[in-house]
Amino acid sequence: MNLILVAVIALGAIGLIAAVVLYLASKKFAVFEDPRIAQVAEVLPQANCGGCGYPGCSGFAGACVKAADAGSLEGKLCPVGGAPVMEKVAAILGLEAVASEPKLAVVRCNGSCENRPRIVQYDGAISCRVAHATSGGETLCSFGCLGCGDCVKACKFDAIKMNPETGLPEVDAEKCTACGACAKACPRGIIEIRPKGRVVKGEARRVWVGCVNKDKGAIAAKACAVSCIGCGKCQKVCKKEAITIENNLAYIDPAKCIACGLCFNECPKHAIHASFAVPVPRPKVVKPAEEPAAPKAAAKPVAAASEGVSAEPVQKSASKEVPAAEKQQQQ
Amino acid sequence: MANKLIVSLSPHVHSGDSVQKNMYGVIIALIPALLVSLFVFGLGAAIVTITSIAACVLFEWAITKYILNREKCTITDGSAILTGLLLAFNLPSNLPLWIIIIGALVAIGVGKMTFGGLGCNPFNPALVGRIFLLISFPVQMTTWPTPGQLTSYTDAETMATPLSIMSRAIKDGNAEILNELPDSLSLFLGQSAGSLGEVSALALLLGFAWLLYKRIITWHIPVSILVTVFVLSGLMHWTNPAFASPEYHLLTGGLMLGAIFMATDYVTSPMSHTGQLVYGISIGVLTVIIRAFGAYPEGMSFAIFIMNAFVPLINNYFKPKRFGEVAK
Amino acid sequence: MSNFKVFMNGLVKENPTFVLLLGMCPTLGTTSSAFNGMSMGLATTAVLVFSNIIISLIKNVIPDMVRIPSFIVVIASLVTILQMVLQAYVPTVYESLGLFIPLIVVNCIILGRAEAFAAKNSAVSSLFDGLGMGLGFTWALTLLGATREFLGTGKIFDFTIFPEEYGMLLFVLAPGAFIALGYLLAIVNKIRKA
Amino acid sequence: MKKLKSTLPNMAIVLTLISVLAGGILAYVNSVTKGPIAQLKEKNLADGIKAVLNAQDLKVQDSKTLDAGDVLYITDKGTAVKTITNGFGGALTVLVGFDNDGNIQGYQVLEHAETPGLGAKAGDWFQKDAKGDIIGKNPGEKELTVSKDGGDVDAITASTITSRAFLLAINNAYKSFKNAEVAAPAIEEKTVSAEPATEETTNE
Amino acid sequence: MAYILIFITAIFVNNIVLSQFLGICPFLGVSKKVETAAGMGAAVAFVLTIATIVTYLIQKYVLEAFQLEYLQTIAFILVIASLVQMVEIILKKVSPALYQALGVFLPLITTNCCILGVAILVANGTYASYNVEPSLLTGVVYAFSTALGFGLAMIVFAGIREQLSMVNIPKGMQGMAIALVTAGLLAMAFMGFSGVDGGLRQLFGI
Amino acid sequence: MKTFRIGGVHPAENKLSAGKPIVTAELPKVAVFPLSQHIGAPAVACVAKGDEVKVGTKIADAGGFVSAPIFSSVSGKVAKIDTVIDASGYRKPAIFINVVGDEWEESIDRSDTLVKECDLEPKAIVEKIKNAGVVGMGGACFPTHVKLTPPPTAKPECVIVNAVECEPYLTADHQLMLEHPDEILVGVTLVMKAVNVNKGYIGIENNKPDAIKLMTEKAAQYPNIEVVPLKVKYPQGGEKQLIDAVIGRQVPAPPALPVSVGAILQNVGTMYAIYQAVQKNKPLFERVVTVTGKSLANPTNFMARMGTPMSQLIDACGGLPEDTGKVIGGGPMMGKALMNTEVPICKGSSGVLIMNQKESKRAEIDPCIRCAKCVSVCPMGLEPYLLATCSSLADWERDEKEDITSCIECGSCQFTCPSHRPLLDMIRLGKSTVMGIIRARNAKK
Ligand SMILES: Cc1cc2nc3c(=O)[nH]c(=O)nc-3n(C[C@H](O)[C@H](O)[C@H](O)COP(=O)(O)O)c2cc1C
Ligand SMILES: Cc1cc2nc3c(=O)[nH]c(=O)nc-3n(C[C@H](O)[C@H](O)[C@H](O)COP(=O)(O)O)c2cc1C
Ligand SMILES: Cc1cc2nc3c(=O)[nH]c(=O)nc-3n(C[C@H](O)[C@H](O)[C@H](O)COP(=O)(O)O)c2cc1C
Ligand SMILES: Cc1cc2nc3c(=O)[nH]c(=O)nc-3n(C[C@H](O)[C@H](O)[C@H](O)CO)c2cc1C
Ligand code: SF4
Ligand code: SF4
Ligand code: SF4
Ligand code: SF4
Ligand code: FES
Repeated sequence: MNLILVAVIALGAIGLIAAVVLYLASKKFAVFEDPRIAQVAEVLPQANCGGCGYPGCSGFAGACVKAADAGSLEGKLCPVGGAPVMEKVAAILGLEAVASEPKLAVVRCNGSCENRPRIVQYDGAISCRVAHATSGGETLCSFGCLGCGDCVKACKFDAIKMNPETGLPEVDAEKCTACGACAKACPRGIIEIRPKGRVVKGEARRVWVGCVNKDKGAIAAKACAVSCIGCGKCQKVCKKEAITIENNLAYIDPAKCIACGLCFNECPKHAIHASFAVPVPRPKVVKPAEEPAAPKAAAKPVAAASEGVSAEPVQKSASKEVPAAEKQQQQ
Repeated sequence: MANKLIVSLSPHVHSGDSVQKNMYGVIIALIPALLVSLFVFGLGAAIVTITSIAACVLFEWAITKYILNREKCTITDGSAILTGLLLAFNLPSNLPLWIIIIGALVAIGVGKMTFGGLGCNPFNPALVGRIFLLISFPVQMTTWPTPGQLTSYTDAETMATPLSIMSRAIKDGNAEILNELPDSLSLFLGQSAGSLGEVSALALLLGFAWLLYKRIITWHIPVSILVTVFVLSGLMHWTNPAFASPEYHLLTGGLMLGAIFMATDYVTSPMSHTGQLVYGISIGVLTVIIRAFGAYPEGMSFAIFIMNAFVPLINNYFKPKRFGEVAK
Repeated sequence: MSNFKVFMNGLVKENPTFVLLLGMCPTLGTTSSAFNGMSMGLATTAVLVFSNIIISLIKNVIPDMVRIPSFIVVIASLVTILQMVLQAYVPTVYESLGLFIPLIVVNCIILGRAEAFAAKNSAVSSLFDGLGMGLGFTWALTLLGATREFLGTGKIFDFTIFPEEYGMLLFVLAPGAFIALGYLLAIVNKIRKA
Repeated sequence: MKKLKSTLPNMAIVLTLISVLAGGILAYVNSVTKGPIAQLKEKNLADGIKAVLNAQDLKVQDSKTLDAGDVLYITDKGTAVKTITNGFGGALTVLVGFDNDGNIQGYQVLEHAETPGLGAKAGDWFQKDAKGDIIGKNPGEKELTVSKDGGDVDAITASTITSRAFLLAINNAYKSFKNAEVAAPAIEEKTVSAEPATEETTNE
Repeated sequence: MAYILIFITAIFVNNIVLSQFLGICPFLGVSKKVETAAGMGAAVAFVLTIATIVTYLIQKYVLEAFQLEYLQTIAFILVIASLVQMVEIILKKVSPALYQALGVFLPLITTNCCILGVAILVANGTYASYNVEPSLLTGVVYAFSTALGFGLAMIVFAGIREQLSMVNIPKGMQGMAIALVTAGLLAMAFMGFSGVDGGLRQLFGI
Repeated sequence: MKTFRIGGVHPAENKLSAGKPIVTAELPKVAVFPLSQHIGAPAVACVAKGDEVKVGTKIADAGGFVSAPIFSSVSGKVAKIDTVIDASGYRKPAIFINVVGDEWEESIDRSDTLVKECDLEPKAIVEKIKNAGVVGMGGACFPTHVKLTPPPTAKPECVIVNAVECEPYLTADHQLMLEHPDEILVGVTLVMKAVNVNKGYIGIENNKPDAIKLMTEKAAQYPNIEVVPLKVKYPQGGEKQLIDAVIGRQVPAPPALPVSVGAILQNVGTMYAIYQAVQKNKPLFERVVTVTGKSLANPTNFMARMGTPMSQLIDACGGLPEDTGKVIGGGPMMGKALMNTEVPICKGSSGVLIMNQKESKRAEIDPCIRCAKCVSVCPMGLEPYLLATCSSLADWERDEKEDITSCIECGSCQFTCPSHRPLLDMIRLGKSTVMGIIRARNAKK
């Protein structure tokens, strides 16, 4: 029994001392960290992608807490987790989440191998940024996609893939989180993060100009069969004044666009893309088109749109070109 | 225009050097040593070399194709052949086939392909194989056939290597034992027991000359190793005659082989000349320490292997001299 | 979550060794044979189960500031008891595990589970969590031990599969532990993904 | 029940209480297991001595610790010596039994840090009828050395260092045995058997 | 000389991480960058040395004095846990610069087995070679050298990992798998030192 | 033999057009003048569609201090101001002039007589150079008057003439020295006077013995000018390398300027242009261009008017061969492959190199084998393999730490790499990104 007593006393003493020391320590030197930061961080997806504009998820958590103290979570969005996560964050912080429209990345170039003849051959490091610094690209369009796939490499979610046939990237609407990494990676600013659009019959409807060429109409037209030539027809037909033309290039403001599809049918160069089957058949195509605007699946807007113009004269020699990204893996 | 113009940034010309040229250059440099070892160990040497090379190349091919699923096959670049050859050079000529094959699998599989193949491995693949075998099969890896048995393989008579004699002399503190050593001329020309590649210093030096001439390697690593070992073992011999004299240290064991062919492996050695000197000197010091005090009679493999681990740090702290830093 | 799910969670989805990569020292240090690995796993399981139960029972009487020290005391007591019991009744296990028995105290799994699970859940589900995690740890250690024993000596649980001369000694030594675990991890990852 | 607040008294009380409880429980378990633990050690040693002296029942008459650290267990069937040397990986502790003439009766490797598969073979290698058989030899007649060093004991394959260390241990044990024999008349009789004995028999 | 021997043995021959398997979690966890690895190494060296002294004293003057050896584990871990906190506090006050450098690592140290492991080894005297007498001083030398060995292994390993982060490791091996294989090869390299302690012992005549 | 101390390579020289006299190129039908022909702000057009111009009429004003005016090289009518694909591969604004006759501004002295004396003040000399639109002809096209206006704290000690022409194939500078040694030397004296130093060096590589001989003889007639023969090693023509080779001083890392070690460096062509501008009132509108290539029938050195399309010069050499792979503006080490042959000759066009398909194709890329060859040839003491890897991993911080901004883009590393890695491609990317980051940081401060 004696031994037990000693043990009890000794350990009790150690425990007591530890408790007192820790108490004093924690009181005197405690660094205050808002516990809410940890709570918020816990509900974040921890992808640490930086899509929110903060260094990693914990940085975002800190920013959210600060913003909540200031009264609102306006402008704070975790692109990966989206609205559900923001609701949770808001709940933790005792606020309403700011409803923010779901977005995704769209590729604003349709200069596929068919549409845009390759006039030279690029033979440098497989990197769009390098190719961009080297020349106007393999075609006469010095604004369009270079095809080396920097955007594909930048995507953490496997949402963007190179289509070997068109040589253009395609976004998988299911996977894309609208983090914007691809848009940042593209040296030519071809990728835009746009609202997914109004949902009609379970289909998100959006319309955009699939071209970024700012050259004068004639030059642009020479470079690419489906370039925007800044003719202004779409602008005229738009009832919502959603379309502006600047530097020979049309732009559809997603905030104003109602996805009616009028401009889509009007564009003589088929530079306008839509994520859905536009009801009115296309009025004038160079040759009578075998197919009306092909049914356009939301996931593959680019490929779908290119079908609509296959009647355009294209240089056959160029169509078999292997896109640069496929040529060789860099490492 | 018939052809499309090609666009790219400069430079538009190339020296014509290639990975293959370097690798096959080293293989050529190893031929004298291979001939000597065929001459000394006969059939055994041939079997070990062929098995090792074939197994290395085969494993590299199989792993690239079936495990990494890469399209491009890298076995033609010569590095697997070289690894196989150098692995063989580090083995005794009476090693059973299955051990050689395990060694090749470890060298290529663990040492190289696990890290992504050529250029990615932090450790010298041939040494990964050799040390794995040394630790795993110490019995087989430390019995050495007596030279001159041209037709025997695993049944060869064995004898002590000069290094084990030297090691025993140190452990017993008895300089007399050193009298058992062959004279340095026969060590130089190649008439002692040991692994395939280490029997003739002369053949290896010929290879060194070729490598320097072809500018495949620079002098920094080999010379700094050899000089360090010479100086250090000289000092030790001077303080205690039970340590063999420096020329023995230079001529025995894998020292030459290691210094010229294995420490210089591009992938696993430092990039700057100062870094290479630091690396070489450290290898020299470690070699002597392990030879003198360690349990393993041969310190060279371990010394290189240990320093391989330090290469990233050396690369971080010994940068090439930047232009302008020596400025006035 | 049902208790079964809690149990399976530790066994597979959040396996402490292959997924969480916790408690690496005993994982590497005691797996020179399948038997040793299993012993260590079971010893840890025992501590984990009891510590989880006790902590979930007393969680409410512990002020936050001394939460960790209290948990540690509980765990350390359990470990010490285990140590004494093993020494008295299964001395061979006690000897082969050596220093790693007292080190169970600092095994991150135990404190980690106490913090992450037991301190928030009922005693019953804590028991299942402890059991799941513990057995998850056990099978991983046994697998690693068996692999090393097999490659190193040609035996599994001392049952000879190929003659010992053909064993690769390296696998029973320190480097073999790292290498074997490295490749097992790669394989397990591959299987989990598939 | 609500969580207790982190106040000083709360913290101190809870932590002390837990510690006290833990201390109590541990002390109790200790008191329960102490007996079996000591018994086990005792039995191991006894079994060891019996094994190395190759005798089923014997009486330990005396045990003493020499300056070199060796421990002698003098029995009616001979003397068992526990000695330590430096092996390949660290200390190598050997218990070796001599009959009264100094012939080796048997040995046991008690503790070692040799490489599994190599040096670790020492436990069997030198036993009777094994390759490196030393049983029956008398280090007094000829010091035991490995054949590599000119002796007549075959070293463990690829483990000369362990073998040397082991033989050195045997030779040292023999020396201790001889020295003690000269100095020591048997004093007190103690019985070692399978029963638990008093505490101070072992001093590890 | 004995101290030198302990020093060299603890760093190279019986490296705590690579051959004793203690402190693996931080070794694998905090070794992505050389800088953090060095910070962790320094923090461990600091805490390990102090913890060894304190636990040694407790062992000798409390536990052994009252025959409470069986309370070793629990007493030590309590002491270490509070000690780490104390160190943190003191450091913050005394040397904010050092705190900045080491502070982040301190909480990680509590659950690092090499602290408790070394404390137990030193208290039990099972660390020194058989004819070097364990004492407080040798214990401290041992603890400090062990920590240096830990730091060395960490830094070298971090160097390699930094380099590996620049090459493309096959998909299946990425992450911890390649780190473990690399650690294995590093351990293999350090096996080259085996026996060096014996050789030195002979040289110093210990 | 003197040379620079760190790194360097020796590519095959291939000076096919060496010793071929300078041929005056025919006038083009339409001359095209891109508005950005130099480093710095683009020039601003000062003519409009329909304006009549003569040879030597200013058609664009300097767009700032670091900029230069542009002069018409032809007489005729401004056709349009539009865009043209220039050497950068992008469409840039340019002035198009339809050529009519060959009528020169009267102020230009068209005689061949050598004018040695000049009694202008240093400031006036610089002013004249500035107004003549002279920019560096060595490739970088840095406005010369800026170089000749060193910061007040700097102390120039010598003028070094870059007559190295270390690029393979190119012979323009070489031939210029053989044909106009006196003009060049007078140019040197003018620059020495402008920056107030009394030492001039002319660095010439050993593979041009005739030029060394001629220039040494001629230099004897001018005070304090010395010809320095140099060992052949690329990139000796690099500014920092040449200074190191000639006076043994190393210019510290950027942003330090050559003048920080007392040197003012100018290309021979620039010296010739300076002579023309100051002594002959002739603005910069023509230059020597080497058109060369192994597959070309007749490699030639031309004296060509700016704005001439390259295709015209190539036709004069026998036409573009069938299997042409690359048309390079400049030399093979530093030049840029062009998108088409219609690119006009500009102030910086020292050569046009035609390579066939086989020569043009880069070999397949292998993994870096860490052979350190790139490290040992880098004349700046950098670690190209590391810079390139960090660039491809977008680790710009590390790139900056490893001094990527010191890279002179000489291409020695990529030339040497046995794995054919696109080192310089990636380094350029890293360098420009890092420069951008640094600029943004400085702007913030
Ligand atoms: C075998 C050999 C040994 C040499 N030893 C030295 C030496 O110890 N010190 C030295 O400065 N140069 C030595 N050299 C001269 C080198 O060729 C040359 O100076 C050196 O490589 C320049 O390299 P660096 O750029 O690293 O300075 C040696 C050359 C050879 C072939
Ligand atoms: C991994 C490894 C462990 C070893 N362990 C031991 C050992 O425990 N005991 C020993 O005597 N030798 C051991 N050795 C062998 C020695 O390093 C040395 O080769 C041997 O003692 C001398 O060779 P020999 O016995 O064939 O003469 C080991 C070797 C290796 C590779
Ligand atoms: C790698 C490299 C090589 C160069 N080679 C030459 C050359 O051969 N000849 C030359 O005149 N300028 C060469 N230059 C340009 C010079 O560095 C420098 O810009 C020029 O000589 C300055 O004179 P400038 O302003 O009159 O052109 C080279 C530059 C670099 C970066
Ligand atoms: C000079 C030189 C030395 C080499 N030495 C070795 C060597 O010791 N071991 C080896 O496996 N490969 C060697 N190689 C081949 C190659 O570099 C090696 O397989 C790579 O480490 C594989 O990534 C060498 C190559 C060269 C050019
Ligand atoms: S496609 Fe672009 S925006 Fe969408 S997830 Fe990938 S990187 Fe982010
Ligand atoms: S869209 Fe993608 S592939 Fe096209 S240029 Fe931009 S980054 Fe490159
Ligand atoms: S291009 Fe840059 S990095 Fe490459 S060798 Fe030249 S200076 Fe060095
Ligand atoms: S020259 Fe090429 S292969 Fe060699 S180190 Fe440089 S990048 Fe790597
Ligand atoms: S188990 Fe040892 S440090 Fe984590």
